[in-house]
Amino acid sequence: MSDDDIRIGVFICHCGTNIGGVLDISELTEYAKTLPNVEYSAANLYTCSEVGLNEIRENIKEQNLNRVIVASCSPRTHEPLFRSTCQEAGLNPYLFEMVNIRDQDSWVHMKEPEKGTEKAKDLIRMGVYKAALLESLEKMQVSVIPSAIVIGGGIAGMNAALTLANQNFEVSLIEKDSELGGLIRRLNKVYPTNEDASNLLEIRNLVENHKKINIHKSAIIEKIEGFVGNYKVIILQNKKTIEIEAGAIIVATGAIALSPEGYYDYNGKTIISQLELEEILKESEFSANNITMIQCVGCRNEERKYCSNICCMTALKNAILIKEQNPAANITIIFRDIQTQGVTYEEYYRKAREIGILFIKYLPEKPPIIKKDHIEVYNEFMNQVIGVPYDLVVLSMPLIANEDSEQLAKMLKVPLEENNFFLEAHVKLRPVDFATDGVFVCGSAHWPADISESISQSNAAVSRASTIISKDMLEVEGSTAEVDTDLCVGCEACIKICPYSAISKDEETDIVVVNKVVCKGCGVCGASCPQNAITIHHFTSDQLIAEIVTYGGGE
Amino acid sequence: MGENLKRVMVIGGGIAGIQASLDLAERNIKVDLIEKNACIGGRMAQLDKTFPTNDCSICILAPKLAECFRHPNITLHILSEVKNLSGQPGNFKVKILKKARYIKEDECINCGLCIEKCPMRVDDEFDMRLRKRRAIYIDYVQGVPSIMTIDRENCLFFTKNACRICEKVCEKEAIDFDQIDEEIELNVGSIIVATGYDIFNPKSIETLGYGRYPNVITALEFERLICASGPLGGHLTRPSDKNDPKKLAFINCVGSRDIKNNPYCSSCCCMYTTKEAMIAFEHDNEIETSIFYIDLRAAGKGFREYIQRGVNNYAIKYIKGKVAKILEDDQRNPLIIYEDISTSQVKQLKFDLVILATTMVPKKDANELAKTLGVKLDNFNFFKGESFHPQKSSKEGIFLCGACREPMDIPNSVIDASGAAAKAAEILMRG
Amino acid sequence: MQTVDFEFRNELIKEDFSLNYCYQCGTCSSACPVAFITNGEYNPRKIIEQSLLGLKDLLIKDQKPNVWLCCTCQMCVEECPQNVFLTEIFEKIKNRIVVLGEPYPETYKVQAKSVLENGLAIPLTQPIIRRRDQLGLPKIESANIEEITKLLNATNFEKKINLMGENK
Amino acid sequence: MSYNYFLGCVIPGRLPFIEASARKAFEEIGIKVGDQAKCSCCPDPTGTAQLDHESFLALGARNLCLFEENNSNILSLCSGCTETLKTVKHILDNDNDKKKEINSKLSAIGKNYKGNAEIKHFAEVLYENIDKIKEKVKKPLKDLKVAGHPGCHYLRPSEIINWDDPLNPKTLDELIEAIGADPVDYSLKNDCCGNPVEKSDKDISLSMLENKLQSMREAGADCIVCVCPACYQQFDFNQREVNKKKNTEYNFPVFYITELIDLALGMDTEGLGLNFHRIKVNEILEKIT
Repeated sequence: MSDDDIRIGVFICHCGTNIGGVLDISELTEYAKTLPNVEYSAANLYTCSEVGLNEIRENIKEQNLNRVIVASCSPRTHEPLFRSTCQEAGLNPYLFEMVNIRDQDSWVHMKEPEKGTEKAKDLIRMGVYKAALLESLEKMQVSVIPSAIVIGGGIAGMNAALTLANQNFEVSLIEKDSELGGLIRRLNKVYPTNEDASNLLEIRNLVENHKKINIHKSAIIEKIEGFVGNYKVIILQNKKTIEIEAGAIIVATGAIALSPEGYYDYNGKTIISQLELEEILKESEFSANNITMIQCVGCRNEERKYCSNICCMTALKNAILIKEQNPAANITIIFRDIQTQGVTYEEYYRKAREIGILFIKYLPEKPPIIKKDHIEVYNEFMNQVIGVPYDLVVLSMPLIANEDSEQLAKMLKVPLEENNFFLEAHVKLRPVDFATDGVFVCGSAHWPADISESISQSNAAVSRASTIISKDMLEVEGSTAEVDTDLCVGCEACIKICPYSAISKDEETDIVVVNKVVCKGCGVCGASCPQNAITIHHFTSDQLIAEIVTYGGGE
Repeated sequence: MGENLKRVMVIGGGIAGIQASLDLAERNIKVDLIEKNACIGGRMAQLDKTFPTNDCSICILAPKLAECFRHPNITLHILSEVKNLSGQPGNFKVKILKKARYIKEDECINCGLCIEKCPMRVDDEFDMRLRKRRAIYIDYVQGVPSIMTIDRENCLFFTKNACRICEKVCEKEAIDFDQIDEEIELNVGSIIVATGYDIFNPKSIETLGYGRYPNVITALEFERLICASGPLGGHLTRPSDKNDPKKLAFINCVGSRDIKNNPYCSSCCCMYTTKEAMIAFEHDNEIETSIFYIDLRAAGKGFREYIQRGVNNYAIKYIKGKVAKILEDDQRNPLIIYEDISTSQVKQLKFDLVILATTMVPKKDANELAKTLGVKLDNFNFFKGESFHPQKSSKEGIFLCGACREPMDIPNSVIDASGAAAKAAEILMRG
Repeated sequence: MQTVDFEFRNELIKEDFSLNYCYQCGTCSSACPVAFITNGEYNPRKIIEQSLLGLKDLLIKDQKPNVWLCCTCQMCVEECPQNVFLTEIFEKIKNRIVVLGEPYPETYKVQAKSVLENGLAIPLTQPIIRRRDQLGLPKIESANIEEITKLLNATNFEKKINLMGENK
Repeated sequence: MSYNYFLGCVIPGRLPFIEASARKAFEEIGIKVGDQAKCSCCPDPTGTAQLDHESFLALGARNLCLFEENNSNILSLCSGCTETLKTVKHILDNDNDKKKEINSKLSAIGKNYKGNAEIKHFAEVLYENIDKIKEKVKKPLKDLKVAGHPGCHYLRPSEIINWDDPLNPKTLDELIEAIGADPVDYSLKNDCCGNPVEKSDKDISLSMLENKLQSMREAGADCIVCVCPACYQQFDFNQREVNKKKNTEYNFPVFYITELIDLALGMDTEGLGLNFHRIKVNEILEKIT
């Protein structure tokens, strides 16, 4: 295609005042018109609104545009929308280029709008030079295995497996323990209904007897391969290696309770953990009369900054159960903030007060001190130290990430957050998705969750997984890496660095091959190749150099 | 029994309804999305930013709106309400009342000429009545579908048989005063309720002065005031004198955790007041904020760290102590009388602007819809879900998600929505 | 250091069950005009917290904060989001202070004495009777004092209120 | 059933001119109210009640019995008495054990509480007859800016008083309007006058009063109107004390609402006993005539 045939349209977004309130949009619009190959340039109040999108579609046709640039916000959120808009107007979606003049410009240069406008000119110019070199790319089609793998046989995993199976999908449920049930097996009763935890385990029979569910107990995951629609999980079960294939994976590995050892003179007798209290209440006689619970032990501190979400309700539950059994019991909960969001839980907190549970607020800088027969605590409500007699102290320990979550995350190529809980694709709008397609998360593996939350999330993960495994074929990213077989020397640098395991070596030719379905086009292989043998489509060296050169003032 | 219909009706086009619809549509199940207003988007479209990432709300919502609008498996029923339900799970018959828009949907190109010429000024509900819109209007700039609507209650043609100026200026001849309300019948296998929530009106708590003191506003009003596309164009000023406020106070639990109003916790206020204080600070680094609270509820992922960031980087002071009384000085500055429980001192503090974190309350028509659908509400008029399967309503084949069943934030609404979609799909796979 | 006295706490709860519902939000102190004037030295929330903790010495002996400063305006009760009947709880605490023989303000005794002696908090004096005549007001037939004495003996009033005790 | 007056202690024993104005007002409006003999102290909800709840119930119940025996309802001229009598009735009517217990005490004097007599605050009855008052107004109190002080026991606890809005009262201001005067809106309208605290700390009591007065002045009030003798005393007697202690110059004339009604209904100032007010009312009288 010669230069004369390239017709670029530049659409500049005000994003309300997000951009328009800082940068001089009309100046930018006029400037864009002066750039080579730009046939059309216009500003929109919101390019992403239907009005803006229509304008793109119409001008592709009317102006016969064959490259489109939108200078606006982040491709992370908006590139798919603009690409499909181009496609609707008959343009290959990869002939679209996005320039971020908001997150990287108007937002950071709010106080220096003139410099911001100059920077936007640079960014737009770079986009225009790159756009001239863009190529049409085709998205790949891959077939999908219509089944799912659920990792973890706790309440979240069991519910996920059952819900999938009820929708006629084949499910493999992988549990490392010798039986299903997870943490619930250790619980006495469950809030907010205060029914026996065993009621919640009834689902176990349904799962174990469902003909669509394949259960692998005492199974260790050895390896995970493949990609969206075509995953392969290799497990070790009874010393046998088993390969399971599925179109999607749901991670439901749960969390564990932090050990109370070393906190507050824990002794396992007069000072125990909340989980141990559960077990006592479940299995043996309970005799203590003055019971004091301490919340947020080992969390909401420097070491572990987070709130573990479920401990307040758990403490309230056990306090209520003990008090109902023995109205003469004196129960004190020493807390920091009572976390009982919503309708039912706040009602539950009120009920705990109604039956006479005593609440004392403490400050992290003045934590309670356990003495021989009483606890000394600085009571924030009284602004002074108060003694609380006890014969049993119960420590509320947080849920923490599973030890093996790091390993699993590596195998799945998904990230963890700082506390080693799994990190979702987007906190707000993709809460059970991973950035890696076809892998989903639910329950306490994601964040400490109670039963009702775990079930809700597991239903959600099922819904998200179903959007994949209900399809026969999937489209995957077209912007991928390509190896120049003449230049590759088979050094394997790229194989080692690829975060998606998308590259392998052809044993016959001794040079590397990219699996285009797995490749995300991230580009690390290209950057690491000593031979410059790898081209990343849509981010070719020519395209990037053109951007750099024009930024530096060259032609 | 015949095969169940592979079709779901979703009631409510907020983020929950949108997510449920998209999930179902993506797996090739047909969706009828019923929206009462002229545009989908719901409450999330009204928000400026969202916690804890401080993403611009409409920016992350807009792609979903567009996706919903363009998806071949989703049929949008705008200005529509459910009037009747019969049949059984797997095969429900629903009667929908679709109100006339008085606009030819295929003709309107949202050029805005009609808005310019329309002489009627009406309180803009989307902007919390903080500015006026016209009688022909679009809910908000990015609204989907992005076409006009004529508001029958206020249009001069309908009220006084006059005007019709929009008809004259519309180059596309898209105005159609002859349109009439229609009744549509749908046939669906299962139903998802995602009707969202209303906001508690703090006027009834007289001692806080809302409605009497101009510089006492609600949190959702604040979202509009500080939003770039809101009535102030994003430059926050206070209502009484248009000065830049420097000292802000947020009062949490207004109308919630309160036996006299709503006993429940509204779930999101601790977080959104923090967010609003952060945004205010980002707009003007001289702003200092006090947030008055009972318990700081921040149990979600990254929420505690968010609060800490507020303290460290955004000049936010959290004061444990609920405010019962606000007075006003002769400069119209709100005076807050409060107890700082950490010292037990009772003080009076002057602020430039006070923001009330008003609780989420059930939709006022929840009762009517529950009756139509034959599902139960809880004591407060939220749709009642099962304890451990909260997306399941009291009636088979009807599912719940989002704040229509309990106050919740956006991620939980999205989880709920996907969860409800899974359950709604499960029904269709049977039979 | 003060220690939680569960027994005393339970006694107070038994007297007024609404005490249980308090979650220490501070609305009462924000609504209280006396707390405002005293910068929180008189502090209804704190008295409730002391009651919840059963801190008998602080409540009954030290009387810190001074529960006798409650102006009985009931603003706290009207504003309380948990329907705690603070004014009634304070009344019960004051009753307890009195019956336990701890000091309380003299003025209350003066009024109580007058009720015991006249059946009235303010007895009719001669100048007032003259003034009533002037204004054309009818004569007042007051309560029979023997009857009042009998009734107050039945409730053991005089003994309970410890008129001879030390004043606060 | 008709009403008999419950006069209480303060009005007949210290402020008889209030009683006079009330009797005149009710007569003029055409509401017949009889007299009730042998009443004792209500007793004081801020006094005896705080010392011994049982004696409070017993004395209160005895007073209620007197009206029951006469087949008459109660019209109280004092907010404190109203609260006491309503509270006693509320407790005894809702708690059978308490009722039995108190009746066993009452048996010592041959009485038995049944719960037949209803209690009304006099302003409640005036408000019920507000249209009659409006009709009878001869000299509307034009341009008189009145700071209405509803006071606490007139409104609260709302569960027992069960009358006007406890946090945003309207009835007193409407009565003020009914006689042609102008009720001013002041920020501390709903606050306590401070009277009950005088028993334990005079300084605090005066500070509370000062805050009220300041708020009234800021709102531009000419005078204060009360519906309770305790509040009346606090305003009329203690304004000077505030001035002495705090170096201020408050001089608001203080009226009982019945006095202003009498004036608006065209009664002669003679015979109302306005001369017994500590803060002189002459300027106001000039203003309204």
